[in-house]
Amino acid sequence: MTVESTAARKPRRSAGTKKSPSTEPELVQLLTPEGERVKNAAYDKYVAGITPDELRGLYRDMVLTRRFDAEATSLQRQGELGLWASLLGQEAAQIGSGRATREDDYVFPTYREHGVAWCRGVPPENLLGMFRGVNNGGWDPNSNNFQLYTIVIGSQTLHATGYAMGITKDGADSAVVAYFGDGASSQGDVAESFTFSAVYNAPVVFFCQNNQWAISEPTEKQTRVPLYQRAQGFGFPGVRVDGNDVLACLAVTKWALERARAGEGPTLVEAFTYRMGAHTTSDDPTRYRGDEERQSWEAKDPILRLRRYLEASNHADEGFFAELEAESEALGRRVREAVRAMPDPDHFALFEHAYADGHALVDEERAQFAAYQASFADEGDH
Amino acid sequence: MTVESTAARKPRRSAGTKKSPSTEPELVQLLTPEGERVKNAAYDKYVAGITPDELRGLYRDMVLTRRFDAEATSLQRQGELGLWASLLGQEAAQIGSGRATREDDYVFPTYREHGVAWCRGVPPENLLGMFRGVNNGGWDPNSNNFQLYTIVIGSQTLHATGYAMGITKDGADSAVVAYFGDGASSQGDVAESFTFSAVYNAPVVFFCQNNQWAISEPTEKQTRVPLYQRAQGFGFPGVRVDGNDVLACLAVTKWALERARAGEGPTLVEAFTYRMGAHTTSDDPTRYRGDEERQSWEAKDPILRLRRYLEASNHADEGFFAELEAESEALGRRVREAVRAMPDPDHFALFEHAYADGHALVDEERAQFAAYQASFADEGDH
Amino acid sequence: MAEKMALAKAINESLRRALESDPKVLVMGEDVGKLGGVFRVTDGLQKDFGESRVIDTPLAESGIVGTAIGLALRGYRPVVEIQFDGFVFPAYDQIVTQLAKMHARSLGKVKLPVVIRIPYGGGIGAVEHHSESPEALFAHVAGLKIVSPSNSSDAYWMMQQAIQSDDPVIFFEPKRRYWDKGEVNTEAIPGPLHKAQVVRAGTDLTLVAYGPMVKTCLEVADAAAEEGRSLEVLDLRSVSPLDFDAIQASVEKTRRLVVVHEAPVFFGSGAEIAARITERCFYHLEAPVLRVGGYHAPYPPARLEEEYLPGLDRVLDAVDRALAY
Amino acid sequence: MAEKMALAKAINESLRRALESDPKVLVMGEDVGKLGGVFRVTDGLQKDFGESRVIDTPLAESGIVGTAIGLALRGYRPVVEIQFDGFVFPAYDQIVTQLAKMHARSLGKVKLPVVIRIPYGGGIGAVEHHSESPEALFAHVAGLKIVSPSNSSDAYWMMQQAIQSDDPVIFFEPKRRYWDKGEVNTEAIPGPLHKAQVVRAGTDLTLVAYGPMVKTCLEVADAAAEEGRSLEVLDLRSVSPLDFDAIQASVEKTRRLVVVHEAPVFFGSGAEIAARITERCFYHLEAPVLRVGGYHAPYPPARLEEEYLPGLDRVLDAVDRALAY
Ligand SMILES: Cc1ncc(C[n+]2csc(CCOP(=O)(O)OP(=O)(O)O)c2C)c(N)n1
Ligand SMILES: Cc1ncc(C[n+]2csc(CCOP(=O)(O)OP(=O)(O)O)c2C)c(N)n1
Ligand SMILES: [Mg+2]
Ligand SMILES: [Mg+2]
Repeated sequence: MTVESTAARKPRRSAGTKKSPSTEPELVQLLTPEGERVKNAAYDKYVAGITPDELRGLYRDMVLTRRFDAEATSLQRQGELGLWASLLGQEAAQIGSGRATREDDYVFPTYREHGVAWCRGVPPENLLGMFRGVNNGGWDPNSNNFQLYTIVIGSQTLHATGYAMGITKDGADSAVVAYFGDGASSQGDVAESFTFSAVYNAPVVFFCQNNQWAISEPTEKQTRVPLYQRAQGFGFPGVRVDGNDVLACLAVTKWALERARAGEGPTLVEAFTYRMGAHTTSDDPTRYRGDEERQSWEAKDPILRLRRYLEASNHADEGFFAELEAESEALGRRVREAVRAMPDPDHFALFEHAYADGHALVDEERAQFAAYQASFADEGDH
Repeated sequence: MTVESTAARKPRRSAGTKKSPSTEPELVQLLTPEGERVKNAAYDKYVAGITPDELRGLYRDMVLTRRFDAEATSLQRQGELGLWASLLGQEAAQIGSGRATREDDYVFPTYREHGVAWCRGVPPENLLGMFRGVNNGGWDPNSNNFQLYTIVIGSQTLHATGYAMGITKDGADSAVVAYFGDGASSQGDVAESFTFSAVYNAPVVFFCQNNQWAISEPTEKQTRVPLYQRAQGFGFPGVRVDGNDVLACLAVTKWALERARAGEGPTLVEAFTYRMGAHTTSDDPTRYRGDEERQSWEAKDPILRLRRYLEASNHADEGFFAELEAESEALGRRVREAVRAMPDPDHFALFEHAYADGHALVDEERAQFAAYQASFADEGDH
Repeated sequence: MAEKMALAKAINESLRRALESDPKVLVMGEDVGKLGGVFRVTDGLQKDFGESRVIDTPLAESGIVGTAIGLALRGYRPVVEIQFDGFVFPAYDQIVTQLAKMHARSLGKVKLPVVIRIPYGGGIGAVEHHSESPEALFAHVAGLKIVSPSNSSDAYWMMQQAIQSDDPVIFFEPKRRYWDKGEVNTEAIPGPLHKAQVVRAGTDLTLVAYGPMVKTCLEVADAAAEEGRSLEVLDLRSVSPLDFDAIQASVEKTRRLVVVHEAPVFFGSGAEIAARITERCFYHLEAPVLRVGGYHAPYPPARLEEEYLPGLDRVLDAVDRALAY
Repeated sequence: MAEKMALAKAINESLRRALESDPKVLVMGEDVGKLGGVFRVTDGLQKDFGESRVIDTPLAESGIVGTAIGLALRGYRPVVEIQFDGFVFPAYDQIVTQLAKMHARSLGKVKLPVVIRIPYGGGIGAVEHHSESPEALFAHVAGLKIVSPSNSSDAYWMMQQAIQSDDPVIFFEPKRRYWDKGEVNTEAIPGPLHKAQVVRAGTDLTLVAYGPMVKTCLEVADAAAEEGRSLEVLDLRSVSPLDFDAIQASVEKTRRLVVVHEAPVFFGSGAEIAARITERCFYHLEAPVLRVGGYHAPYPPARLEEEYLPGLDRVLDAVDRALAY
């Protein structure tokens, strides 16, 4: 799906209220699906000084992230990747929150935070190594303060909390963002991270992308009440934000990060959004959800709404969009080429990095493996 | 400590308000520490029909439980038990909640619910086997619908939830009470039990005895806000009750059980109480807490306040108290004798019950053990 | 009633039969309902037996096993799915401390007939945590029984028996063999659950394996036969208890033993088998028991798994080494 | 600076030294603060180093290990206490899936110098879950190192080395030896952390053990000496890696090996040692490697633990059996 086609699509029904479907509670929204800027007394100030350039930047981030994601999906279809977990539909949640972070902040992602990785400056092709099967995490977490993807659900929320505890000990004013999903909210580790961060008043923002689904299970299988409310019982605030509104996500995350920096402890942000695609390329969502739901969310497309706002406010012209389209295509090409050029790891990589300081058994097995490999080479020699 | 001496003690300071110390929120109280019955619009009806006989019964339960507990403590000092976890101070929480249960309800205790065990009809001496080291749980959980003690903190809350899910599947109107401590509230398992019970609307009452301490750690090390509030974020109600007020504990637990039976799902009851003794006989609380705190709680003694009420309302006379004192002594004797008579398990018990359907390796090891044992017998023969 | 079916389908049919014949049987796990599980092993079951018996659970493995224990206490027989091998560890405490020990703790009063299904092992090109073989981490723990079928018929029957067992059973499903077809006779009378089976008779050396490696060992035996060597292949089927009698009987004949599993060699099943068989057959063995398995390293990324997993060549190499003694 | 001190006190002193010399070292766990831990191993440390460095944590083991990982990512070197062996399992997922694998996952970019202290083993007459020996459940997992001192000096020095290690180390403390006194020279230069030590030389048979069983084996050697048998006792000190070279060297001399540990025999350390040493020393061994350890049953109630634990008689019995070959 190109950006052009997204941008051209018309909203199927008006969802321009500040409320999500009737049973759902209020959420923070600064941009309606139609791209109208609505006032919000509490959060406006966090985006008050935003420049047209920055707004275009957010748009660009979302478009390029989506393009990258689409490329990865097609690379999977072509057999270049073993698997891909698409972020389609969650661009605003990720770019808004990602752009709220400061360079010295630290981010703990799940496996779907490609947009956040983008904001942190992780080269997108580096994300693909693990999905191609050449490594289990192909970047240095400390280069961009962006942890490796964590596949086992919920674990990273505790690492984030510990890291944040360390920030406090250092007397620094950095903060941490821990990403997790609606499904993850059920894991004991997530609850324990709430407890630890509250007790130690750790500077961590828990950013829950409630994309309505945990593979085939809707959020009702995880909770009876909106997830942002979970925080209260642990003694810190929770807020629900329109996860398809990049401005609102930016503002709310900035607010939460400021609280963290000011020593006010953790915050839970629930970004109410939607997983537009399959769970991963291995998944078949037609088995468990209808198309209407997806369509209703298409009307709330995060990229479309910012485009409308940029156009209506004359913050971007055709030239900008055209240039971005070209940049987008170039990114796709670059990623495609980078992935295809990614070498398979050397066989001896099996024995690398199990330990930092070495381990006698690993040495022994490496030597046996080398001898075994050599035995084939010998055969070849005859 | 005998009941006499407790009853004779005067409260050190008036704690006759409905509030616990200033920072603490409102709690449900029906009897003040001075033994005055205070009205409570919401909960009075759950004890409205209570007879003097039943009131004396509650008193008797608490006194005998305390006597049993004191006997166990001294049996430990005499070397008859390896360890004892005293419930001193928590009699009202346990008797009130325990007496609220119906025969077909099921209770999942921690390791300190001697008073609840009493209410369920578990012979008190049976509780002592594990503390003596002759077994790891000396009663049939299904005889009294009282699960074995669970030492690993929090685990039983999930068992309770699963059991309650089973009740729902059976279409029964029984309910489950899961006991746990303030420390336990931090365990991931407890949070997961909240999630499961909420999602499946399971008939379970989570009864948290907040006795202010988890070994040496005060409740502030587990949470920044009162524990009963934890429930709300999971979508069910939580309430704090005066854990030293047996009537209030009875009423609130009855209310929560009725909700459960009526298909209204789980409830969290936080019984605000105090661990008057050491964590266990192995513990030395002088290392981490001062005596003033303990003294202030002595003024709220659960037995004393019911006695005052019984006396003031002429529901019990001297004869009753004297008879109870004799019964109490007899119980102590019975328990002491039963424990001393408890035989060590047969050596072959090592190989019993690891499996229900047998296991080849266990058979093999049993046979080897028998041969090994026999080799000594042979030696003796020479 | 013999029918050819894929191993995954055999388990599906076996679960269906159990759900039909015993109203206390439940199926529970993440995505086991409408989706039918990520491998479709529970396909169609929720549709036919309803949400009360085939239960989509919250995403919390400790919660799944912990509530299954509670359901078993209430008289149910839950069959729990853990979505992938690497996701069983959040439930590890409930499994080793509660599920395994409650029967003993209660002096036999309480029975916990819980089956934990775990698709395990590698070879499917998956991302991290989706290819592990953690059976040794459960076998060390008394109170659990551990089995792993290698073919459709065993998958069907061993699942029936696991569900009927009054002990907790961890049922390791060889995920890379899910699509392999085999004959299933749904009216047969199966042998005991914890007995090994000679799946190929031979005289020169015994290969023992279970689950996914049985097929590999049969291929090894074929290849060895071409070189004039007669290998006996024993499908252990059960990891706890281990059928040492069957291994011993074979080794007394062949005098050489190679154990093959995907799990790391270090502290793996092969260690226990080697130690005990060496003790039992000390004067029979012409060569030390050799082990072929994973290395002492985290399961590698997919592009390296072929080097990590025991394949034809590595097993043959061990066979050659054993025969060279 | 040689001084006699109890094993628990040696660890306390070692922690104190680490806290003094490296501001990044932290001590954390349940009740490690004012109480000084239930065994007083952290006694006085919070008083002297403050609540920011000696941290009483919430009651949640997964949280303790998970936040320790995060602290290590931030550059700290946390030394975590798990109160008793049986309470490590709620943290098992964080240990085997995160702590053990993150270094490899990051291709070596991330180091996690976390020490997990676990008082382990039986013999103190405790209630359930307070006497287990779960080392094998960690040894099977690559990425972890596992050690267990048997005496005060090793306790002191091995803790220093464990804290300095850039790999995660599980430090199993033999709780029933906490009160045993031994010489500690705080100015010595210790040998490598993962090397075994011959603690008694002998010629007729090798006994290997670690942690609490070393003392038992020394007593066995004394008793055997009275019967004219010369046993060599090897204190392994490290369970992962295992010092096979040292065992091999001893067995090539004595030709007989008995492995002793408290943990259940089935899938225990003895299995790995027996398997590998039999392979390495096939032509040297006069007898199969024999194992003495716990039975395949949950750790029994205290009044039975003497029968369950390997004691003088049971080890001597195995020695006799090995010598009878
Ligand atoms: C501990 C664990 N259990 C199960 C899985 C399998 N799994 C992977 S993603 C997923 C659903 C996650 O849902 P959610 O947290 O909502 O995140 P989303 O995928 O929607 O971004 C599941 C069950 C896992 N990765 N880890
Ligand atoms: C998983 C686990 N970790 C640690 C312990 C050790 N331990 C036993 S009781 C206890 C404190 C429990 O406090 P709380 O839940 O408040 O119950 P209380 O003892 O006050 O009744 C601790 C840490 C344990 N039993 N299980
Ligand atoms: Mg989701
Ligand atoms: Mg407490």
